[in-house]
Amino acid sequence: MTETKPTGAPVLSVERLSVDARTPEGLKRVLDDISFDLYPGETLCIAGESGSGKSVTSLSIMGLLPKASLKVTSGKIRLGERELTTLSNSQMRHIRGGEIAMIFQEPMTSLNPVMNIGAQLVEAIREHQGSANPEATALEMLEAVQISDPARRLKQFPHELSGGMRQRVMIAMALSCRPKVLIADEPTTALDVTVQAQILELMRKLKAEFGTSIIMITHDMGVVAEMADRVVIMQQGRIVEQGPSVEVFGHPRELYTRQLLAAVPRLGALAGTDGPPRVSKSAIAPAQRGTAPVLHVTDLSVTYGGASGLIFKRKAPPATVDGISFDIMPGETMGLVGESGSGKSTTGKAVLGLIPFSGSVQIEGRDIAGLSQHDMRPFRRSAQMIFQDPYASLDPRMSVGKAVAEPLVIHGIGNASERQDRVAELLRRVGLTPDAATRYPHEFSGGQRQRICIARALALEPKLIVADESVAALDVSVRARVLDLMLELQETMGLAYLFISHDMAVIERMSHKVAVMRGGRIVETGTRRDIFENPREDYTQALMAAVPIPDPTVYRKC
Amino acid sequence: EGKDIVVTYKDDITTLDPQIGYDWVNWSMIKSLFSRLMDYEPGTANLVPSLAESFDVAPDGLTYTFKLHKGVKFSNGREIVASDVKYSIERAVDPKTQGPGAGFFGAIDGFDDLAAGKDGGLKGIETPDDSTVVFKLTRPDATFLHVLAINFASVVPKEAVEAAGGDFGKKPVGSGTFLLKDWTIGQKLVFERNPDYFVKDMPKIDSFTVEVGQEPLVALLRLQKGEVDIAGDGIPPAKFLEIKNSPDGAQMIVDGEQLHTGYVTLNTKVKPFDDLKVRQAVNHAINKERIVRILNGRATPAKEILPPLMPGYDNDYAGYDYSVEKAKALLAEAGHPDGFETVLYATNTDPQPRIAQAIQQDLAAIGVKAEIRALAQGNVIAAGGTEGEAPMIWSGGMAWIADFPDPSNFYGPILGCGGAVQGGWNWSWYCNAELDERAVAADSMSDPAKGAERIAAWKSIFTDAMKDAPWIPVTNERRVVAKSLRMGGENNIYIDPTRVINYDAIFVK
Amino acid sequence: MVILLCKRLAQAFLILLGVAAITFVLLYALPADPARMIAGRSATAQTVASIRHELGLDQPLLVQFWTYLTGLLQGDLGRSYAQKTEVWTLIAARLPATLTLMAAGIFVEVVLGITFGTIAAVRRGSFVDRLVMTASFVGVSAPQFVAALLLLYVFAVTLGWFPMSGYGSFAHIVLPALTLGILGAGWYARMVRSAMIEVLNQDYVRTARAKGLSSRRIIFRHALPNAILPIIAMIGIDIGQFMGGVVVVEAVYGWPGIGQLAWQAIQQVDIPIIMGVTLTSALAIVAGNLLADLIAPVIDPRIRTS
Amino acid sequence: MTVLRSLFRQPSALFGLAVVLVVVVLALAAPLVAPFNPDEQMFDGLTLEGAPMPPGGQFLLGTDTLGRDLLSRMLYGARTSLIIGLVANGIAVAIGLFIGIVAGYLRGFMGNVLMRFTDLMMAFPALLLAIVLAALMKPSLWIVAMVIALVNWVQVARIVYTETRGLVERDFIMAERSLGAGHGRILLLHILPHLIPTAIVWGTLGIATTVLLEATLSFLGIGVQPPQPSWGNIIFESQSYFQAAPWLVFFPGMVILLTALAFNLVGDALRDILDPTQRGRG
Ligand SMILES: Nc1ncnc2c1ncn2[C@@H]1O[C@H](COP(=O)(O)OP(=O)(O)OP(=O)(O)O)[C@@H](O)[C@H]1O
Ligand SMILES: Nc1ncnc2c1ncn2[C@@H]1O[C@H](COP(=O)(O)OP(=O)(O)OP(=O)(O)O)[C@@H](O)[C@H]1O
Ligand SMILES: [Mg+2]
Ligand SMILES: [Mg+2]
Repeated sequence: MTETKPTGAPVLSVERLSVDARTPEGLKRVLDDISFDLYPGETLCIAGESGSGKSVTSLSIMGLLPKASLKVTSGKIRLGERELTTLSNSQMRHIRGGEIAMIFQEPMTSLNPVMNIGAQLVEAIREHQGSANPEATALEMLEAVQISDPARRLKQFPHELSGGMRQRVMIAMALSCRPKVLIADEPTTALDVTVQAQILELMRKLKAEFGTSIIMITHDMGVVAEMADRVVIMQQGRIVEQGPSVEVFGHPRELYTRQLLAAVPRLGALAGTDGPPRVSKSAIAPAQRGTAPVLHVTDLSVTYGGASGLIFKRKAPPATVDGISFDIMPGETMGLVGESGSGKSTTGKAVLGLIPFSGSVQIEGRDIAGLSQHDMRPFRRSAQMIFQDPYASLDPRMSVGKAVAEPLVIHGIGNASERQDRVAELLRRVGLTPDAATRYPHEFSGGQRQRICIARALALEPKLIVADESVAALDVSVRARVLDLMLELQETMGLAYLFISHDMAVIERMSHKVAVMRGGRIVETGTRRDIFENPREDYTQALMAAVPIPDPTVYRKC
Repeated sequence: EGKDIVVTYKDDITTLDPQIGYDWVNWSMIKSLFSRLMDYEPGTANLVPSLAESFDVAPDGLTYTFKLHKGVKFSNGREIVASDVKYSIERAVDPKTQGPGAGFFGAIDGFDDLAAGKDGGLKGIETPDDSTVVFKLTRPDATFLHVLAINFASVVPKEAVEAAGGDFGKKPVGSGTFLLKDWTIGQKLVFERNPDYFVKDMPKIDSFTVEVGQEPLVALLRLQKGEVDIAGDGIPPAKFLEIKNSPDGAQMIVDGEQLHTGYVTLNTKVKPFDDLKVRQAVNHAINKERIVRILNGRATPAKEILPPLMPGYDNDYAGYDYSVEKAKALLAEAGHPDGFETVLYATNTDPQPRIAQAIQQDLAAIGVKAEIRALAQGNVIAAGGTEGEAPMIWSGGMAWIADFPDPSNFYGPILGCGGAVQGGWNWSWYCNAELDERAVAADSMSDPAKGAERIAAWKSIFTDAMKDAPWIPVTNERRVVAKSLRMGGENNIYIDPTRVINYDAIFVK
Repeated sequence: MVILLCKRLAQAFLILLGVAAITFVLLYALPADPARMIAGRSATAQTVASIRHELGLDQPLLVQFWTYLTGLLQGDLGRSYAQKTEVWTLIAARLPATLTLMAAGIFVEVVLGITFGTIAAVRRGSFVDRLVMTASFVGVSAPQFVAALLLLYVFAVTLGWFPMSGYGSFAHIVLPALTLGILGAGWYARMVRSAMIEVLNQDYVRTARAKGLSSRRIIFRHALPNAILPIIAMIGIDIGQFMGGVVVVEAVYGWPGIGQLAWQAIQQVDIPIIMGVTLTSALAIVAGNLLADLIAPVIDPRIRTS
Repeated sequence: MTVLRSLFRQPSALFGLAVVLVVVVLALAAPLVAPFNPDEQMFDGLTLEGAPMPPGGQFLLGTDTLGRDLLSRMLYGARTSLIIGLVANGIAVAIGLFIGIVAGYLRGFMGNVLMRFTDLMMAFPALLLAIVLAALMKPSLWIVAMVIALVNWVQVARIVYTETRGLVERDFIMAERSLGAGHGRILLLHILPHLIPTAIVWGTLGIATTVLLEATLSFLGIGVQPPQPSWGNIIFESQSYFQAAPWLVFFPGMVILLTALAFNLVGDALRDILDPTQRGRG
């Protein structure tokens, strides 16, 4: 405990800030009287459940609230001596980017796809510094964020970079004008653990180097523990608790904070057991699981863009998934883990015949290779998928009730009223109220959408579900609820899962077996115990080492 | 100075090849670019020798002998000789030229062979020496001197035609009053006076520029601003009253009669127009006065086939008067008391569809329901030439404007049996063998002394044809040209009966 | 890239061949007889037959088409029936004017469309937005002839700023281009508006704001380039409209374009010219589409790799 | 029902709906409301010099160059023009949607063939098709409607094609496939609804352009033949009179504009109402 108390005047202070949202039902308060200070050189983490107002807070500070729907009703935001809420747009312009910079929740979409990296960096530098040679400054900044081959990156476009690189560019851009304050809204959610660790490390280094104060928003308590000097916990638009991170983690005062911390899966927590923890009272005996594999994959390969032209043969690109084999037994969960881009989602789609593949895939003993959309239909009843992005996999123009009833209609199960009952039952099952059926996907929170997708996948009572990053985007409390639901369903219905995630803690909690993927191949496979207690491959070990631990004291020891 | 004028037209000039050009726009330009053995006094229909110094017609009317002026030169510097005349007329007849004028020379001996594509030229044209041309005809042709005055008989130099390699129409070489100085395709043509023209003091202007692709409305605006001297397409109906009633109107508008008849053909091979009574009935049904009004008074009601200016026009002929009662009575007699349904074709350029609608309304008054089909010109012509296809055609926009001022020109192809064939121009499909015989007889009266007798013969041919009512003559349209205030000269040189605008005679005040 | 280009060129060639074949058959189906039209009113059946033979029209359709095609492959479009001149000479003489007008017209369309579409998108729902959207309807509902004459009256006759008619200088092109541009800008404005509304909601625009950039720079440097792709496709479509349908504007302004040539040829059933113009405009359209496909990756780098 | 109610809540949509209704009712009731026979060339409908009569007096909107009552012609013309603007244009948008969607969805060989066919149609001169048809067929309103549909679908198809390709890449389509939905179901229920905004833009701007296009085609002889009125041919017949008799162009021009605009207002409102993601937004 070498922590120093914050000294001097705060760089940024938020005082009794309230924000209202305009909704069809009238004004709704989304930020209610919040106050906090940010001191020089400190990292302040804001944590809290989804929809608690974290992003709205940061947007208010930046003066970037969407005018049409959100409005600051009272309160002050002070940067040094200046009051920000009353500044005109053009005065605010000089603050934005220059004195307060921001990294957004979505690194993938926050860079302009049609401008090269160099131009986007130079633009920011020129705007605020008028430096004699902005190109040189841009290069220096890329070097500072330790991107490989920085000179080449200047000429590249965002889509040519991996997610981690893009996030580094965002950070370089935000820091290029040496802002007093950096706001980072969930900077690592979309990244896999190894990249996340690197980014966090980088931010820590840069904070020291540039003397920047950081506000970091995250739902990952591990990240909070690793980064924060002080923590602000939010719930439903209010601040429920704030204080130095060691205190908050060590002696949480509020019930909500304690729930948050309890919900965090900890790596190694299940050491010594074979399967996931039991969550339901009524369970099927293991004998009922059966002996024939529900999914049998041999030598599966997928190559994107391999279709050749009519006249000119193109050289086939390297395979994305390269000759992998595995089995899943009924009632069993296989965890598939690996870095971003290693081919996990591709594998998931291929085993359900959603993309062309070579090799053999058998569902309940029958081969699905080369079947047409029509011939695949019987298999759809026994194998379903929950997609990586629940929002994207729901038709935005279809009500949730219709979406959940969709598989029933397609397979001609029941009549209209029977289907309605079934949908209500399914929604109840995943913890939603039946009135959800008449609403549309965008009216739900991330966790609720995920549950809708699960309900839809369950409608046909399949034997196998491919769950692709089903919980990555959820905050810890919702995540825990969803995981429990999935375990319960497995126990009561004998479901088998192919569970895809880059989060080692989640894999540990859910799996019977684990396969580690890298570059399209399975580099290591075994029972959960084998993998977590005796990882053979360096890569597996590295994955596990990179998982942040939700205890501020643990990190500081090493 | 100040003697350069600007003329505008909507349509592009297709060609200036005298053996090919056959529309009213290039007609007058070709006239001025080339010379012919015969020509007309400006503004009139009086024939005079032109390239020919003198000529002589044999008493049997089968041999014509011409003496050429000496020393007349093509614009390429070569003197014109008799063989050029022979070459030019053979060129007009030769199917390889693909010209529309061959038919006019049908009386010359050897025509049939050449028209069928056989080599050897026209044996009926002889050139005993460089300044003498002798034509031998197979039958007397009273119009032969007119034929030698039409554009197709223009004299062209063989070497220039061959050098142009098919593009003679774009690079014309002649011996007329003007030379083509410059042609920017799709934009303008510049004509310059021919300094070596063999007649003194012709023409009266130094040059004229023809600008093409000009919307008539805009051309008129430009004329009012002084940018244009002659708006060749005349005054569109939409502007006519405004100009006419303006202070300068009287000086700007040249309005005069031309050799034109607008008519409706009644297809005598299509029911019920095969019945004379029906044809007479519809002749009584048309209110020509009202159509004249729709044309803002720029026409006169027509009584017969020939236009009033044409020799042979019968002033005493009353025609079919406008009488709904008579029309209805005739229809009833013909067994159509309640009228019938039919189709009226017309071209699709203003004001033709409007006139067709006026005719349609008049027909409706006697119970005849005519459906109008307003089509592009080519399609109407095709329908007219297809047997049994078009019951009625309003000729406006394609109407018969005489090639030369002789009544015979209004008969052969459009009313004679010869034209009543597939693809022909006799859209009434009217074939009266007796009239055909009389027409041949009249055209054989080539002795100038018998001129009056011949005209009388034609006069009766046309009034007799009207008894069979193959047409409804509707209007005789007057030509209207708009000219700027600085243009001088009599009206008749702007609406010359044989050339439309006589570029040789117009002048700047 | 080269492979793609070759493939597209081969396809373009096939499309042109298809256009040639269909047009040829259609013209053949026309009841009007070119030989008759050429031979004139006074011609005998004999003369007509000879001329038909001269033109090769007495041969079977397939033979005629084959003759035409072999000529075409040697760059020979044949000779006009009415004018007797090489079709290519006639088209070549008018091509520069047509292309100039097309470029200028599209330029005005695009500039107006982008400007007003952007303004409407940025001020979505405001009075300005409604005004722009209404104006776009005025543009598309206005009869060309009247619009062209109105502009001519105001700017050439009354104010005398531009010449009334002709071709050659910059001043000549202003009014025709403006007419076409104003009439066509409505489509662009609406397309730009909807594309911009979508783009302005994107995360990278928010990033640009967070950098403290001026609104002008945000709109022109960040939003527009992303919204412009559908506009490029639209220009490809427009080339077709311009090659085929500016007869009216050409006539009003005395512009020596291909439209007038085509119009006159249609009236005269001058088949070689109709064929020539059709193929030229088809070529322009195909080239336009190809160009649009080639420009797209320059603007959007994502398309380059896929 | 809720759709109607939402529609009534928007003033601009209400205005649009009212205009559409008025136009349709007037078109249907033309024989009852028209003061004159639209085809009758009245003797007192022209001045002595043969000029049309200006609005006012006996002829509320004036007369045309043949002395016919303009108001009566516009009322009857509404029938023709509505059929063209709605049916022909509607069919064009429908064909465009169909071909665009199928080509965009199928990709591969069939999609490529369809798209190249569209390119071919785009490169093919519509005017020529019209002229040949005019020469070969008996002209009628339905033929001109057919030609317009045949010509106008091409642009729609191109735009829809591009959009569909984007949509097919979206995850919910793959999700739908994973549920076992057939091609028809995906196309109709999950792709088509997303193209409604495009369809509305093209459908409503297209009303004005097709109504004018009808006049051009009639002029070439394939459409309605005189004296049957349509808004387009009223303008077309007398556009050169726009100075001498401006009412002949102004009134029909205004109804075309107003009708297209009205449909657009209704269309825009419908689009927002039908799109659940737009609920509650400004
Ligand atoms: N544009 C908007 N219009 C109306 N309500 C909004 C808008 N943006 C956010 N809200 C509401 O404000 C509340 C706070 O949202 P905010 O985005 O700050 O949540 P968050 O804490 O960042 O959650 P997450 O962890 O999911 O990012 C939510 O209830 C949300 O529904
Ligand atoms: N439709 C596609 N076309 C071409 N390449 C693709 C496509 N989808 C994925 N890829 C590429 O295939 C590789 C594997 O992608 P995949 O989505 O399977 O990764 P993942 O392991 O699921 O990663 P993440 O953890 O980011 O979800 C990546 O390099 C990706 O860029
Ligand atoms: Mg957030
Ligand atoms: Mg994935």
